Amino acid sequence: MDFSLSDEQRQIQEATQRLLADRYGSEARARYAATPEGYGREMWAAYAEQGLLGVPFAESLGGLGGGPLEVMLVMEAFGRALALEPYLATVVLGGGLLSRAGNEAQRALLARIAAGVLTLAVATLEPDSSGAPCDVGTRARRSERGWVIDGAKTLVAHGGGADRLIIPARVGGERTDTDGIALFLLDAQAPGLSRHDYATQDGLRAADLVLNGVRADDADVLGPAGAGGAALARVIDEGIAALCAEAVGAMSALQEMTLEYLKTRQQFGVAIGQFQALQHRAVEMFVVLEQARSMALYAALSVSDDRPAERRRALCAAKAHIGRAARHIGQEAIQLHGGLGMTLDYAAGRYFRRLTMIDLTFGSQHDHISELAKSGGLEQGSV
Amino acid sequence: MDFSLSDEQRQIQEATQRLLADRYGSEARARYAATPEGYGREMWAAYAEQGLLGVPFAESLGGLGGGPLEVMLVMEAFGRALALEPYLATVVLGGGLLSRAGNEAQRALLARIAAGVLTLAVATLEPDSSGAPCDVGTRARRSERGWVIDGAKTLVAHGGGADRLIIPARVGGERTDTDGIALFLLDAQAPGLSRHDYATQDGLRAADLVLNGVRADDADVLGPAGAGGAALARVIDEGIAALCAEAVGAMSALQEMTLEYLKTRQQFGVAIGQFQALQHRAVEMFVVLEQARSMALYAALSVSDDRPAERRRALCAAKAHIGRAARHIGQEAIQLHGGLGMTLDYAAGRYFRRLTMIDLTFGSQHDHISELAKSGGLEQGSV
Amino acid sequence: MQLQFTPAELAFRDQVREFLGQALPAALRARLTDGAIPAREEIIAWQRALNARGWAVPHWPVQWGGTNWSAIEHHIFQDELQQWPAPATLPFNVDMVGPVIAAFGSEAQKRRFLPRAANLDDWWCQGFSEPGAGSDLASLRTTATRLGDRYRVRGHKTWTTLAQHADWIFCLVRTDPTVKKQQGISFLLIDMRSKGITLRPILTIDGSHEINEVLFDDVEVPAENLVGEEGRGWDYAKYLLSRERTGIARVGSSKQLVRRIRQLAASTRRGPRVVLDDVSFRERLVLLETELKALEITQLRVVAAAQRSGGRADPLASLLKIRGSEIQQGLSELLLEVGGARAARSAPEESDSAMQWLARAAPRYFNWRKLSIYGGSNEIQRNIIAKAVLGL
Amino acid sequence: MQLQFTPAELAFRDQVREFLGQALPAALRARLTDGAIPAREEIIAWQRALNARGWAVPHWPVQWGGTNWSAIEHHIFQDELQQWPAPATLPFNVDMVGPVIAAFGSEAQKRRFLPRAANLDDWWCQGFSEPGAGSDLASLRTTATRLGDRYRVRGHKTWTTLAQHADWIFCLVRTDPTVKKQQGISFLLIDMRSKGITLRPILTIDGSHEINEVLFDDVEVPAENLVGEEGRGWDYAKYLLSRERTGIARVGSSKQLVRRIRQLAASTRRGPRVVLDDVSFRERLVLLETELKALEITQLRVVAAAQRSGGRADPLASLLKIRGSEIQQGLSELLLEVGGARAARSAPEESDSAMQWLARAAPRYFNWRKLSIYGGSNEIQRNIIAKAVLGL
Repeated sequence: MDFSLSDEQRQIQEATQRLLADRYGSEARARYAATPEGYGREMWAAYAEQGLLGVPFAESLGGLGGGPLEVMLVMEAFGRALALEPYLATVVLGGGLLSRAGNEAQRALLARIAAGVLTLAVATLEPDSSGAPCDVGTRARRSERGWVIDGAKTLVAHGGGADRLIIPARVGGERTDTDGIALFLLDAQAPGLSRHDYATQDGLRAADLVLNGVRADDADVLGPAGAGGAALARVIDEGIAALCAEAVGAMSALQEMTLEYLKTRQQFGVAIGQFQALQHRAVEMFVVLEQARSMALYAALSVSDDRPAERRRALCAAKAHIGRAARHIGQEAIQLHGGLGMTLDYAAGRYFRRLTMIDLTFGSQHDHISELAKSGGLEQGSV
Repeated sequence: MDFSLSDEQRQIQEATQRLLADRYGSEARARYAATPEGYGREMWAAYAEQGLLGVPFAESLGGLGGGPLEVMLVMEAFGRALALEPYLATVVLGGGLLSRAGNEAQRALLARIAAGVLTLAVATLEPDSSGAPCDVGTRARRSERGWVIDGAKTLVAHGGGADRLIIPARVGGERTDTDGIALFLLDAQAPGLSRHDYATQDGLRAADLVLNGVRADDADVLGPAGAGGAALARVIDEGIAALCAEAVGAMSALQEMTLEYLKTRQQFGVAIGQFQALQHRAVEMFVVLEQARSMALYAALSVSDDRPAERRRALCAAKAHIGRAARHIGQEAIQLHGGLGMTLDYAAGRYFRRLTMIDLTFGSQHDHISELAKSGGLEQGSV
Repeated sequence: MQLQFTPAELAFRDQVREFLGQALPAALRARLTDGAIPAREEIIAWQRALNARGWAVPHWPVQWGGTNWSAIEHHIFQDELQQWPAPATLPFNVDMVGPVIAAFGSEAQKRRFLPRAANLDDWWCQGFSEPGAGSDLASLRTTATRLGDRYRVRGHKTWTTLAQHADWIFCLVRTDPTVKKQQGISFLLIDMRSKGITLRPILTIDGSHEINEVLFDDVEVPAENLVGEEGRGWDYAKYLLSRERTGIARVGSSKQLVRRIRQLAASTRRGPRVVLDDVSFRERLVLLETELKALEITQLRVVAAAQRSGGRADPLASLLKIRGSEIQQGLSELLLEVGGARAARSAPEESDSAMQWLARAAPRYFNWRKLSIYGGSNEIQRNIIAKAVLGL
Repeated sequence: MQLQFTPAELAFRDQVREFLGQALPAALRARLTDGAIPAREEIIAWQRALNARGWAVPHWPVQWGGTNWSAIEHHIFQDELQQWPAPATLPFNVDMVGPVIAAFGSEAQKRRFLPRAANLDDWWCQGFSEPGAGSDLASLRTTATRLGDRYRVRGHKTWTTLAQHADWIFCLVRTDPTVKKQQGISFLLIDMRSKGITLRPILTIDGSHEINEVLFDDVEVPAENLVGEEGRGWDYAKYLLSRERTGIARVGSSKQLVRRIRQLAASTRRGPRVVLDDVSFRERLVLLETELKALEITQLRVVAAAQRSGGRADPLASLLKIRGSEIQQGLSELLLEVGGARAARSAPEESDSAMQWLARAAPRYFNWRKLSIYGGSNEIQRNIIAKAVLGL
């Protein structure tokens, strides 16, 4: 057991932190957010240059050969900076599906992701779906020349600007079955595919998709048609681990900002951090943060578990815990900042909004507690 | 709408408070607790003398003609003093069943209760029952000369010392049906009835009962056999309202004791009540107490509602709320007292233990939240 | 002791409901139900409708439009408006400056300002908070220097709610810099069109424009706009703040929101089920309901005590503020949970009005964090209870 | 970075388990599982069994019985003992007085006391707290006056855990009344059979006898029983308190209790169903489990950091104490809930051992309130973090 970083891990962490510290001030961020794609194109190029876009890909495919821990380090730094770029969508989810389910030709695309010339988005949610990874209602049926896809997707992160889209569609089985899901890799300009792009409540970009008789070839399917559910579930778990790390980065920044405010803001003639009631609340924020940090580690270290049920239980526990922590730290940060915390121009609110949305993504704290309770909890051995 | 007490209500309140203040110091209480019946016989006589044992009974039957509000005033004073006497068992539950379900001859017993010469206990719980009022598994079957009762009851408050016992038994219907319950008024010495008496975790007395072919006449049944469920459910709701009031009394005493401790206990050279973190926790205790006081009022004012479903929803809400408040105030009182709060000789622990047991009686906070959630909540109107 | 309303009180309640049904546009009611913020014109129209009915300023002196209602009637009126829901009357006019002018203003001020305030011909805003003096009003630094028949005002107010709509602002200003803290503060009425006033919007974290900074750069104010005596502004402010608490628990609003959440949760699909099928969601909702029911009774106790005491400020008002804000915030979280991941979708252009609640769920959750901050933060309320009630 | 144990660590864990299976009586294990408190003889027998295996005092210097384990091995050992569950080794001997004597005692003291402490030939107790000086040790008033080769001790210690079993007590005493606060305090070893010592039991709210008052009425103590230097007792106490935190989170115990609660909830009927069928109960249990899992990782982080830093005190230890006690208290509430109304039944005479857990559920809940009070209350721990970690 060892919690220290390897030299290579430290390099990835420092490269990401340095890039973001240098080039992600709040003005720069506002400029990136205002672009049509909603993020910094030049940042994306810089990540590519540093090798960050290939962190989890095999070295033979142009990547760094890293795993969930390396992704954790990148995402934590992203969370600290509230970075807008589609790392989760393109590298973690899109790249993850190409890696796990793609054939050789499809996996060759990873090099283009790593080079920063291809962005992906994965459509994990539908207007009426439960949020369970394999709750897919979009249907693909066989036609003489391949497949025809009909359905709708919603809140596809960066779905408006991505070059290609990965669309899970059902080719068999009942609505929530793991079996019967095909993963289609489609060009964003495919006929019959319409996209409605918008900013989400945290200022990131997402899109609603409508697929109306979209045609696809067999070559557009990742892996055997109908066998995509397991990869999808696994990659969503990897997405959860990445989100947990992002949340920890954002919570760290917010906690530090709040502590600084307590030390500098004067009221009734003293720094408000002198008031013991506020001190104890600052301590609770710190305890919650450190516990969340542990849980993000647990998520990163558990997501490699090849046993789907064990892996899922660990990720449920982590996501539930992090969502709760994010809620607590977000609310307390705003409260302890008083009026200032309520203002749009001050950074605390941006962290608060992003943390709120992280809680709601891939299942909220309540969804995951409910799922974990149904699956019997973490401690299952007999006495 | 009016929250002020009538003159008669004030008299009842003052009479109870005065009696208890004069004669219920902690030494006296310890002496009462150590008697075989576990309470103060002379206190019981004094209550009778003051008319308190007839508070809710009709004046024509030797009572004061009061209602749930008057019972609330008595029980709140009992809670403050941690009084041990079987007021709930004899007057509220036993007397309540005689009043609501008894025939004229049976109701005549109320005068004996009011005079302090008859004590009752009502067996509301069975070893495997769910805690729902009508979950009754004890069976009574017809014999040539009346009824034969077989079954077991547990945690019958004051069941060991009571002169007579009221035993709900099933004469028809399924296990949790309201219909099919007969209420038997039995002599505590009835052949075939065995009692095992013990102190409960809060120092009060209860008993387990085993009924092994106990014989009863038709004249021993309160009301028509099989029709006792509604009265039982109603009287348990009245018991809940009474317990809510007792809890408020106990919480008031505990909150005052804690506040006093904060003002007098010195640490690091000042009274610990000067520490803002403790101040804010004392404020939360106060807020919880005042909210609980409101809820006990709500319980007392709702228990007269003749619509069973509405009444039950209100009582569920009240019991859940009070149980939660009792847990909070109990725990905080011990914590804020530090080591002293952990000692058996100090009164705080006695209040804490009694409050814990009140939460568990007639359904815990969780049981009632669950029941209220199933029944659709309090606010059910359309927008 | 009885909790039921009397027949007369019930009849009054029905009167209020009847009026609401007639006077408030159904479309506005539906939008408010979904969390929309009423427009300036809608607030004005509604207050004028109330004023025409004689109900805009019920707790003012009868001479100036008051109704002489009992405390219970005031409570019923507030509760019905909140439950409907209807827009609130403008608190700056109705609960703040009006009562202060009525109590401490000159006859000329009363005649000039009160009828216009009641009819919302003048929109008032409140100039108390300053940068660096949020909950610590006594340390304020805006100065008003007397120059003959005028004051010259310099300073910087902030968190000024809806100042962008305002015609007038009532301010606490320091008229005597030589005495310290609460002394030397006066209560001044300032025309927002005066030369030297600059308004800067402050957007809140939900992106809405509710609050502002107001800068005073040598603004000249006629001395006749001083309320009461110089140096007694702090007393008037305390009087105002002690009256501001009426209805602050917003129990009626929360009751309405509980019903709305239950309705939405019963119709919002989450895969094969609806949100309300989730046991844990239902239990969290009823847990808040029991707290709300307790708060409703607590509020009635305060109202009844006020009835008996003739309206003196009750330290329990701080309790109402604390629990009221916590309950509202808790409900805004439950509403967000009904929306779930889909609440991330911002949709200002959304034409489907049936989904407005969803587009408003996250902004409302964000915005309502203010409820425990503004108007004396919950920490300040706890300090007040610790001192005034518990004697710590 | 990796969270998995190495093969060597796993082999060590299996060794510990094998030993537990052989050395600890199954009946005692079952009773501990149900919350029973082990008897004096059982604690002694168990510590001697561990000592015979060389595992009674693993973190002492090797010369005095230490094992030279890695921090991870220490952690595995503690965790396995707690999960089994086995009785803890006596903390006063193993974690407190032993390390202090080993670090600061004379060679004669080491030879005289350490082997007997390791083998529990001497049972030690701790004389720090005094009436009026609970968490505020610096204000203590027990005095030790030097008279030639002896000290005369007068004073009053309290909250002295298990002093009724003790042969010796280690005390903080004031040897120099002229200097103030932390200075002038010394660390003294006192034979409990000395003339002038009176023991008074203090029963705790669950009715059990764990703590005591110890009164010193001119007790004569040989000067050779002074540890280290006069006036440096405060430093030794801090050294001791910083080491006391090992395993304080009691993660292993809580994991065992989670499993036990799940098992009991699955078999305890509540009408037609079992307790575990209740969704809300299950969710509250897994919520605590996720907090416990986080705490386990946090503890491992602290352990790993200690491994690297060579065992310096970590301010995160206060975090472990806070969350560890909260989780244990939360679990004791869930266990009480499994019992429900039937947990009110006190049954010391209960012969049915299968129901011992039920009879112990309420007393355990009552007793465990101490976890956030003793050993530096959680409020004190928060003060420590505020100061030492956050710099407030």
